[in-house]
Amino acid sequence: MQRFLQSDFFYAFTRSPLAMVSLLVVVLMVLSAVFANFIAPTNPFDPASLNLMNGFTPPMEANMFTGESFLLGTDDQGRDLFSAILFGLRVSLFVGIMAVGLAMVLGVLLGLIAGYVGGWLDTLIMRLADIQMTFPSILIAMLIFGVARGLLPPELREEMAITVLILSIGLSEWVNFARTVRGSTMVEKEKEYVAAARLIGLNRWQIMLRHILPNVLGPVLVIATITLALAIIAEATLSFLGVGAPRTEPSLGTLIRIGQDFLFSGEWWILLFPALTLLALALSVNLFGDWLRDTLNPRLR
Amino acid sequence: MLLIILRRLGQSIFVLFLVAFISFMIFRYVGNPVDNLLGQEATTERREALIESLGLNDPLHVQYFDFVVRALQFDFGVSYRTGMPVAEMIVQRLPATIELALVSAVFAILLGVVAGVYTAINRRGFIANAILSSSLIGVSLPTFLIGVLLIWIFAVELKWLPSFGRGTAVDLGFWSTGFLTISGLKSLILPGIMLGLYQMTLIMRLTRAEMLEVLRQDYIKFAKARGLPDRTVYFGHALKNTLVPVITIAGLQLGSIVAFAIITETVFQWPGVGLMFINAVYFVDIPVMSAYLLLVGTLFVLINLIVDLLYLLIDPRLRDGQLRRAGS
Amino acid sequence: MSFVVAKDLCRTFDLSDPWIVRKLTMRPKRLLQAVDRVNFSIERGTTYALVGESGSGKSTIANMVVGLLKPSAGSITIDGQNLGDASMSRPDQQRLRRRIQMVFQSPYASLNPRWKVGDILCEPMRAFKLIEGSEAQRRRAAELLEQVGLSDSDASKYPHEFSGGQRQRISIARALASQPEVIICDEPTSALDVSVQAQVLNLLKSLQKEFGLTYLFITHDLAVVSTMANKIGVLNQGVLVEEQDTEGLFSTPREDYTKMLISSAPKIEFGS
Amino acid sequence: MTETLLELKGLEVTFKTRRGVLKAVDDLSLTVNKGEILGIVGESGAGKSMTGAAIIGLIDPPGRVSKGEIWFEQERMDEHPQQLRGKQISMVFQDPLTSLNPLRTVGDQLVETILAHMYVTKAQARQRAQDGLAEVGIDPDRINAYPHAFSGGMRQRVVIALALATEPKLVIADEPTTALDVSVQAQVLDLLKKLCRERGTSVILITHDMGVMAQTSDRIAVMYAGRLAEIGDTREVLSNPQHPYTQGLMASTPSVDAKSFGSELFQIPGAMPKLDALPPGCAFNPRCSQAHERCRTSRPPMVSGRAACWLMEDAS
Repeated sequence: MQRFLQSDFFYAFTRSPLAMVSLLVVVLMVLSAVFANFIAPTNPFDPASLNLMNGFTPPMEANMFTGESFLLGTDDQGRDLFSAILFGLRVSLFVGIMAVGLAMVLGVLLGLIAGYVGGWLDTLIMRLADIQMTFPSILIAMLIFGVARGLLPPELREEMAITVLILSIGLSEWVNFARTVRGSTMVEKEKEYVAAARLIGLNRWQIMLRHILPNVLGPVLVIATITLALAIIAEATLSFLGVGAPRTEPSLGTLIRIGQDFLFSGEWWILLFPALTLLALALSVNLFGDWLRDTLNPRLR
Repeated sequence: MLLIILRRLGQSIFVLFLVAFISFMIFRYVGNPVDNLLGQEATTERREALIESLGLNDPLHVQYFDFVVRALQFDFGVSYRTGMPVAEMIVQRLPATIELALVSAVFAILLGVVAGVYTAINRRGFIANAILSSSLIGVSLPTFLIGVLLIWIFAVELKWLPSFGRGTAVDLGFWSTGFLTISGLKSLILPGIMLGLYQMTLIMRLTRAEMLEVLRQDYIKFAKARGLPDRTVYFGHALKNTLVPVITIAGLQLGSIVAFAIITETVFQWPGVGLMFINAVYFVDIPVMSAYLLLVGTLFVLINLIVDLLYLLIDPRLRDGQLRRAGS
Repeated sequence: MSFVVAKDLCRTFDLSDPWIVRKLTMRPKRLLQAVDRVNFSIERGTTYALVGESGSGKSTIANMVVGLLKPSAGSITIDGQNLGDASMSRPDQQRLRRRIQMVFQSPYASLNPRWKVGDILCEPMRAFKLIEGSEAQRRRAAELLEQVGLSDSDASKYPHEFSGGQRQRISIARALASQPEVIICDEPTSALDVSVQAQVLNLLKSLQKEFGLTYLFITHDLAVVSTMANKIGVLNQGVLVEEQDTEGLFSTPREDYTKMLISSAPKIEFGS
Repeated sequence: MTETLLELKGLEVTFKTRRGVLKAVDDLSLTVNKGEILGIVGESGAGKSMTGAAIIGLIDPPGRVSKGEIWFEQERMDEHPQQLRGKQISMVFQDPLTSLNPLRTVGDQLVETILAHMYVTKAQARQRAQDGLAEVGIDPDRINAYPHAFSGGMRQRVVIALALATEPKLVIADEPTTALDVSVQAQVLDLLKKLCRERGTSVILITHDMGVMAQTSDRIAVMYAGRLAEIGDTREVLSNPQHPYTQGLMASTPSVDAKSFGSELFQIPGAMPKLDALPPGCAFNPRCSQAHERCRTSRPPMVSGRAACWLMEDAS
């Protein structure tokens, strides 16, 4: 810890207001998503707490029937938008983080194997990655989503939607991890400390996991951050298109989809607030990732 | 040289067969074609007859072969939802998607490369930094939000441009184009911007990064040391070397444009193949999904092939077979 | 019998295209003969130097002697044991491996940047089961650091906190940690500045005296060789063109290639 | 009578870093005469490459020339180095593999350089390019070849042809042979020397190799930790080095002969200090066996234009 506080990395962090602010926003959002139950004034998915009379209340104004007022207004069902956004944030972040985790574990492992073992395994993994690279990940995610829906019996489709969503985004984003890790593994593999480890008779897995893995994690961290932004956006996009999170468990994307229907009739807040939340989240993750990349890879500055 | 072209061609054909195989697997095993065509209440005899006529009892490789042959004849089966032949649906809708993609691709590449080079050369300039910062917002803004925003401002509030559809299209027999009417052109603007903006920021950031990387190379330093004017150094030496990797990624981005067209088409109710696909995913309309995959896959493989051949034209080291393309 | 014997050592690298491409273009295999029937032997406790320019095959030989590469043909025996003996059991292999260690060229790439120096030094002890118990291992690591002229407090630092010369010392300490009998030095000073190079060369010499080590010294620098080696082999494109003891080689070189190497080495003299 | 071509007066190059401002080159004054080869020798980090980059005006930020003057042919040039760059002063870099643009033919790069500085037609430029290649021993018919078609030594010849194409008065060669094999190194050095002698071109040869220096240069400047330690005629400096650092450097360089076997090499203890941890006084004092009180407190001046050392001052 002492070492970390004295490192150039931490120094660069304290010198970059942008990095600090973006990290702060991300941390705040994660916290409010985790503690949504305690922060949110109402539980937006408890039908008992909904009052249709409260529908379409503008933000900070009293409803003309019930006299209740809501910080960010309500939607067509009279649901408090602030609470809905908190719970939506939770779904978005959960899906994003799980998907990135899946992609990372898969990509790092395959990349290590491809880079270190080489041979036909490398060819197989990298051809697969090349082919998948040709297809934009959002399309792959949609395909996996569609196929999974086709394979699941209709009654399970709603229930499994979130799992399917995580799988489809995770499986569509592993390639970047694998390619980067393979690249750095091939560089590290040629370095002499690996030869030294071979000289004392360590086996492949010991060399890969103990010696090479710690040295390729830097870029992985950067990619994970940038991929998190991508995954959050992908989830929102899928949900916006109606092929992601179900209405029973709405994410930010679902809320935007709902809000879009009311844009033309003047209820702008139903769209605007979820959209702003999504933008703030994606932007701060991206900003932080961008700063991370520049700091860990000073050549590009 | 010929060898490399042959090798690339071989790879492309292999990938095509693989894509066809995945489409086939989806077509054959996801959902139940018999249930979908006949409904669940059909008699056993009718089922048997259909299974026989569809060739579902044949060995797998025979079925796959049939599938490929039929695909080559542009026969993708019948949509579960509309009952129309899928090929017919595609032919109807493809021109709309291609015109949209074309407009945004030109927009994205031209502006992206110019802005990328500008921000790389004037690294510390105020305008360059402003462009760079706003590009990060561009990358973080989901494309559908850009679309919704554009509709709100230009269609709902200002009422300058239409909010959906492609206006009046002129039917040329084999192709229906929106390029020939005012309303068609006006309808293209918003979706074109929405689809191109994200790609533009990506291409811009990539061009900038590559250009900076090239500018750090020894041969650029040496060119400066020889007293060549900045213009020659930047445009004579750096730009060409920058464009080599940019072409690859930009080529792949063209592929993304087709994929992201799905989102644009949904937001603007644009009558293209993307809208058709998203409906298919929603209603689990397997033949349409499988055909779309095949179509897009072929397109991507073609784009990749062209990009690689362009690479050969530009880089003399590759022409002499000295270096392989990094990472492939 | 000499301590290290290389007999008819050969190594080819296959640079050909994949099989299918070769058949299509009807081109033959492209093979690179990196090392071609090289013979040499090293007496216990002496230094043998292999000298050559880039592409001479000297590093390939070094990698074969430590067992990182397999010879295409020929054999290497250490103290009578054949290195390529396929019938050897794994514990026997480990025992043989312990006796041959290596000091590498790059002071930057040869130490894992994420590991503390102490851990780097303890790893061979653990892998070869030389010393049990972390306390004993730590004491041994401190001892090794002092032997190469560093202090025991350096064990808790990371490699990037050291200069190039100090890192080469750590690299030497790591080789010593497995208590080897043969050390292959692959251009150990070519990345160092002259004043530091002398320090490292002197250290290697004094360690040789102290532990009776046998060195195989790989270098492109004739000047370094002249101070280090008892016997010198000159390599040119994979072939051992000349072998003599050090004095003979410099006073009466027999081959034209050796003469050319000696005459083109820059010297500090003022005839011009 | 020798005529001065280039003069550095109190040159200082600084880098701003987190740990303060580092002086990569510190108060460096020296002259280069017309037609002579001046060698700058020193270990990595001594500031020798930075000196070369400062003269041609190509220091990468955050580094900059913060003090001092550079005079070329009696005119001050450090405020507008780009006016002389390429025409009067050119440069040869260390790695021939990376100093040529891989996507353009060597002829193209030659012609472009000639056209940028000389009033000639394209055809004349091309003729000159071919002549230039012939001079460095490359078949002029290979003018349309790409750099990757040449070996390392050949590429460095192309680089030399490029550097000499505009008939500059000064060539700065930064470790021009470090990346090459010994046998090729000798050829390339001889070529550079021969061509510059023929044209009366001055050369600043930057290297870490005392042997290369001894065989090529007329005068030698020894740098240590950004400062000039010793300067003088090659023969004098090498046969009778004044600064203890030069003495140590000479003694620790192994020589190519049989006599040296078995003997211990002379070694200078320690390593060159990092620029952010320079000792007070003489930068060399912690490694110097003859250092005394004064060396540890105040920085020695250049004594009789030869060496910056208190011992010399004391002796005189």
